[in-house]
Formats: sequence, structure tokens, C-alpha cells
Amino acid sequence: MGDPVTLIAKWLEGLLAGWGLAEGPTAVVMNLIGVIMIVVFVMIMDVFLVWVERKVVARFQDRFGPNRLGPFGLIQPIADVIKMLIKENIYPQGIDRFIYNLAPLFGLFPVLLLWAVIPISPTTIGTDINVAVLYLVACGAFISLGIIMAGWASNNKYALLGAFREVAQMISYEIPMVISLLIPVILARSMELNQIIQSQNIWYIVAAPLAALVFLISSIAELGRAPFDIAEGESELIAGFHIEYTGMKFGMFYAGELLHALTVGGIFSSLFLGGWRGIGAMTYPIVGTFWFFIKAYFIYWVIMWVKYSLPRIRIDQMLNLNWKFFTPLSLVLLMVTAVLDKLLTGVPMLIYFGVMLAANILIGWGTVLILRKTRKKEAPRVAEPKPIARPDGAPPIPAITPATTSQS
Amino acid sequence: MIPLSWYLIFAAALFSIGLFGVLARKNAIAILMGIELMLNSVNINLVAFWRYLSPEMITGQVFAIIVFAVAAAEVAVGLALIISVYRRKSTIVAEDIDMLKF
Amino acid sequence: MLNDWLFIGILLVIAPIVPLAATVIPDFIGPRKPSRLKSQTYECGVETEGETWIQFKVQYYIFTLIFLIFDVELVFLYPWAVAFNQLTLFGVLEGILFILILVAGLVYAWRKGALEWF
Amino acid sequence: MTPLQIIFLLVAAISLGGAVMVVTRQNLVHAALWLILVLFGVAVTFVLLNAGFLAMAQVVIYIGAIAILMIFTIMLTRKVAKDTDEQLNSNWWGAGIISLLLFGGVILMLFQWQNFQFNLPNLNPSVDPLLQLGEGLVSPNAFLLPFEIASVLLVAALIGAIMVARERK
Repeated sequence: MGDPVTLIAKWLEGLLAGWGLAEGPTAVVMNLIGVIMIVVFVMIMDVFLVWVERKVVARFQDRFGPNRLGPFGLIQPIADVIKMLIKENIYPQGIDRFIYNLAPLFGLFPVLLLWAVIPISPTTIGTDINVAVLYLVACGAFISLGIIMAGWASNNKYALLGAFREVAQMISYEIPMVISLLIPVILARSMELNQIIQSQNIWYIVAAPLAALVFLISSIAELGRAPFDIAEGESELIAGFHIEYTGMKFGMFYAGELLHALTVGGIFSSLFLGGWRGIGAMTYPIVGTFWFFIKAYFIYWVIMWVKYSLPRIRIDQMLNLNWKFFTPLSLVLLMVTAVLDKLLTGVPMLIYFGVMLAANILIGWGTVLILRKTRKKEAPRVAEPKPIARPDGAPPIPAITPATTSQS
Repeated sequence: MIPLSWYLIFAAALFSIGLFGVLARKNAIAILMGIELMLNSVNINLVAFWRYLSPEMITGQVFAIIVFAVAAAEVAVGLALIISVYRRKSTIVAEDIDMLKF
Repeated sequence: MLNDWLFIGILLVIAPIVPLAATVIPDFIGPRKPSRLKSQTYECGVETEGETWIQFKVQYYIFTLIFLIFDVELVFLYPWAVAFNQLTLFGVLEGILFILILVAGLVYAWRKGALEWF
Repeated sequence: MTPLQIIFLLVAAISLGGAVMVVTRQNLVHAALWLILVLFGVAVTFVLLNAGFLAMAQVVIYIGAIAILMIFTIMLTRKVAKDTDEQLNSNWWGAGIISLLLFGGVILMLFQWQNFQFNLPNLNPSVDPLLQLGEGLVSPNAFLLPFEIASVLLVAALIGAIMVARERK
């Protein structure tokens, strides 16, 4: 039906059957081709992402970014890859050699695994397993494993401390992420991503804006990007868990992080922004690919925007934000969504989404009220003068009164 | 198709290795790892029996889920005890933790 | 149904090859001039002191512990969410009760100060 | 031998090899990483048994949470868990004999059982185990009580563990 992907797949299947291949081996060969295509496509995009990232950062910071090599510096990432490939592999002393070499693999390949279940167009999807949403969470487990392996094997205190922080952060933020992932599952009654997209006649961001926000922020924390980059805070830990890695081994962590950011964009758009849905996507599935990547890159841009605009937060602030704010909020959201959804069985879709949106606005408003109240209590405590190291005889610092600080 | 017996033998071997770990290891954390192996072999059995003997009922899977919960609870409390013992006695070798032996 | 997993199985074999190749190639085409100074642990130029695997704050452990309990419980809620169409209001409320027990745990941890970093 | 059988044998062999490494490695972090391999092998076994949800739960819970918690504990108690120390106690040969005897006994008993060579029944395609599971967990005439009690158990474990592990101020 005018979809090149299906056409080519059908043609290949026919060709293989014509060669006398049985059904089983045909499936294996078809899947193998699919895997190789997705991996190659994603890796090429990953190299391209380096350019996107640098160019966008430069624009945020009023610079040009890479602009010498090729038009708009487009060949720069390829030069970077070649540079990294011909660098020496340095093995620091006292490392645990096997794990040290294994850890960079875990920096990238779980992110590639994520692409198996993300529908790029209505017909282009690796596989539509019925537990896809949990699969997305499961791949995250491997990423944190790679980080702890890197930190442990490097024989470096900074690396170990960075790994500890990063893992503590990743697993903490997995809780609100898992809860906010439950909400689209409840709305769609399915864990298959294609199913979730198909049931989004109205984008789920309308019915669950707060869940979308919680998911986005906890994903950024899972990525370990600013403002949640305490693990690699360059002013204290230099680079965190990958401090002892050079050349392409460092490159794997870097590439994994960039690709993961785009993947989060893809997941977010599939869950909340209707994925490949858009004008003409139903009749011409290939158009869906265009819509999908527009949305995914938009979210990726938002993530970059956050990264290059906000300062780093401290670890205690980060954990407080998670356990005392996002987790209770997302639990309340989950309960309200579940009950409302059941009570609203059978009502027209517009009313359903309207009530959900109203409930979200109410919860958001209540949250803001509670936050205001706690801030009034917290502000005097935070503003108490702290001891500061000063030379003898220096004039005393005028005490900050709570009233002046709480206004900001 | 894989016969049921293969899963059972696999689970039995895993259970025996886990038991060896529990009995032979000195370190308390390593003993907990042995227990994890044993719980996993139990889970394989439960799910295999569900698949082969009563796929229309869900009992086996629910049992496996309860085992997950028990394993998580066991690890949480067990490791907390190990940390606590380590803080008081600065050892986690199971043989040296004999405060009750009088 | 198993065919759905075939793709992931193959991907599980293919995906590690990419980073593996990328990290092994420099061993062949890159220079190799190891020296003692180069392979020293990098801690801002200060000589490293004592053992690397020092002991860390117990708080990391506490947060992982709370995470473990929450994670286990939340995973159990996924089948409940998928089966929403088949559930009665009573079934939904049972799920809510499950979440409320979890909330009780969170409140306890909060009140006891287990969620404080310092 | 069907391809499925070969995959199973491969997974089982890797898992059992990994399990042997778990109980013999001197370095505890290595043992924990081997444990993760075994847990992953068990997850693959669940997939082969058509229990996709349990496989994912296995990865999320065991690898993502329990194994990480164990590695954290190993690192927290690092001072005594030196890699150079002997990790097996003096009675390890006795433990080995007991384990072998148990394995032999179980195999013997299994071979007495006539359902041993049971072959795979077909799944009813119209029944989704995941839906069944979700329904069964909260319906009063199925598994409502175990489900809620599991939740209470986990919260109790949380409270107990926090009480035990907390630093007294």
C-alpha cells in the first residue's frame, strides 16, 4: 500500500522463499536484515548527533560551532571518529582489565537495544512484544550496570565516587519514571508501543501533562545530563565514572549518552506525542517516519535546552527532589488517573480527555500551593548565616534577613 | 520442542550449585548470592510447570511473582543486617559472627 | 509468540559488536607507547593515596534499598494496568490499596529521616 | 535437535558455568557480575517458556535492583572482603558432597516420575497470560490476598531494613 518498507520486506521474503528457504530460516534472515538496518541507521545518526549537539550548543551560547570541515562543519563528526579510532588505548595501572574493557560496551549497546521496540513508522518496528514498556525500563538496568563496572574497574577514587552518584541518581529517578510510564499504559490498556500510539487519537500529553513532565525530567536524570550531571561534575570529579577512559572507549560512553538522549525523545514522543501519527501517516506509512523524527528531535532539543540553561544541582537536592517531590506526586497522579479512568468508562472521548486534563490542572495547582507553603517554612532556615572563612579583622558580613531572601 | 525434563534438570543443577555456595562460602554476601541462585532455580521450576502442566491457569506465574517479592525482601533485610554487623564487629565472615554462641 | 523475541535475540548478539569493534580497532591501528607516568591514576595531578576502594556513605545504600522495594512493587502493577478493561471498580481500588501500602512505606522512611542525605 | 533446543542448551550451559563462577570466585565483585550473567540466563529461560512479563520483571528486579544493591554492599564492606583471602571455608568439600548428593537424589527422583518427559502443550492463542495475570492479581477469588500481603511484606522489609541499616545519630 505504497509503503516501501513493507514492499521490500515482502519482496525479500518472496525471494528467500523462492530460493527454497523454509519458514524458520526465512524469519531469522529477515530479522537479521532488520537488526543490521536498525543498528547501521542508528549508528550513522549517532555520529550525526555529535554535530547536532555541538551546533545547537554553539547557538545557545552565541557561537558558531564546528564550521570549518565541510558545509556547516558537517564532516567534523567523521573527522572526530577517525581521530578517536587512531588514538592509543591507555590502560591505567591497577585496573581490573576485563571489566575495564567490558564497561564501554555497556555504555552503548543497551541504548541500541532500546530501538528494538520503538516504532519508527506504522510498519517499521523491530518487534512488537507485549511487554515493550517494561523492556524499556529493563534496558536502563544495563546502563547503570555499565556505569558501576566502569567506576569500579578504573582504580580511581573519582571514578568510583562518580559511578556511585550516577547509579544512585539513575535508580532513584527510575521510580517516578516507572510510575509515569504506568499512566500511558493505563490509558491505552497495553504495553505495546504501537498499540499505545494507535490509541492516541488525542495525544496523551493532553490527558496526562504532569505524567509527561515527570517522565521527561526523570529521563533527563537517567541520562545524567545537566542539571543532573553531579556524577561527572567537571569542577569536582573531572569526568566521573569515565575519567580513566581515553579514545574510543570514552567515545562509546559519549556516543551512548547522545544516542540515549535522542532515544528518550523517541520514547517520549511515542508515549505522549502520538509517535508517528500526523498528517498522511495512516495512508503513507513512510510519512510517519518523518513525523516521528520531528517529534523525537524536538524533545532532544528540549533536553539540550535544559542542559545548557540550568546550573548543576547538589546530590542532596537531587535526591530530595526525587523522593520528596516527584515520587509522591507521580503516585498521586497514578491513583487519580486509575480511579477517574474507571469511573469514566463509556463517556465520549472529548469529555474523557477534558476531565483528565482538569484533574491534572487541579493536582498541579495543589502541588504549587503546597510547594509555596513549604518554601515559606524553608526560606528562613536556608537563609541563616553560614560560617564563612574570612581573614582576621575583615568587616562582618551584614546578616541576611529572611524577608529579603524569600522574595526572590 | 524442549521437553520439560531439561528445565527440571537445569533448575536442579542451579539449585545444587547455589546450595554449595551457601554451605561453602565464608563471606555473608556470597552466601546471599547462593540463596539468590536457589530462589532462581525455584522460579524456573514454577514457570516451567506452569507452561507445561497448566498453561490455562495463571498460578505458576503468580507464585513466581511472590518469589520475586520474597527474594527482594530477603535481600533488603539480609544486606541491612550484614551492614549492621559490619559496623559493630567490622567483619562479615559468617564464621566470626558468633555473638549468640555462649 | 516466541518469534516476537527473535528480533531482540539477534539484536542482543549484533548490538555489542558495534562498540566491541570500535574499542578493539584502536588496539591495532593506534600507537602503543605505554609508560609508567602515562598509566598513572589521574586524580587532578595529585598522587593517589591509599586504597582506591574506600568505603562510602551508607546513605547510598539506603536509597538503593528504598528503590529496590519500590521497584518490585511497581513492576507488579503493570499487569494490573494492562488488564484495566477487564477490571471492576473494586479491582481498581484493590490496586489503589496496594499503592497506598507503598505510600505508607514512603511516609515511614520520610518520617524516620531515611530520605535525608546528611 | 531443533534450534530452540540448541538455544536452550547454550543458555543453560552459560548459566550453570556462571553459577559455578559465582560460588568459587575470590573477588566478590566478579562473583556479583557472574551472578548477573546467571540472572540474565534465567530471564532468557523465562522467554523460552513464553513468560515475557516474568523475564522483564527478572531483569528489572534482579539485575536492575538486587544485583546493584549487592554490589553496593560489597563495596561498603570492602575492608574485610579482600580479594586475596580464602573465600571458601574449611568444610567446602563436605558442602560439595552434600550438593552432589542432593543433585543426584533429585535427578533420581525425577526419573521415577512419569510426567518427566512431558512435551509442550500448545498455548491457547485467545488467552493473553498478561491479561489473566492482571485480572487474577486483584480479583478476590484468585490471588488478591497474596498480592496485598506481598505488598505488606515488602513494606515491612523496607521498615526493618531501614531500622537496621540506619546510622544512629
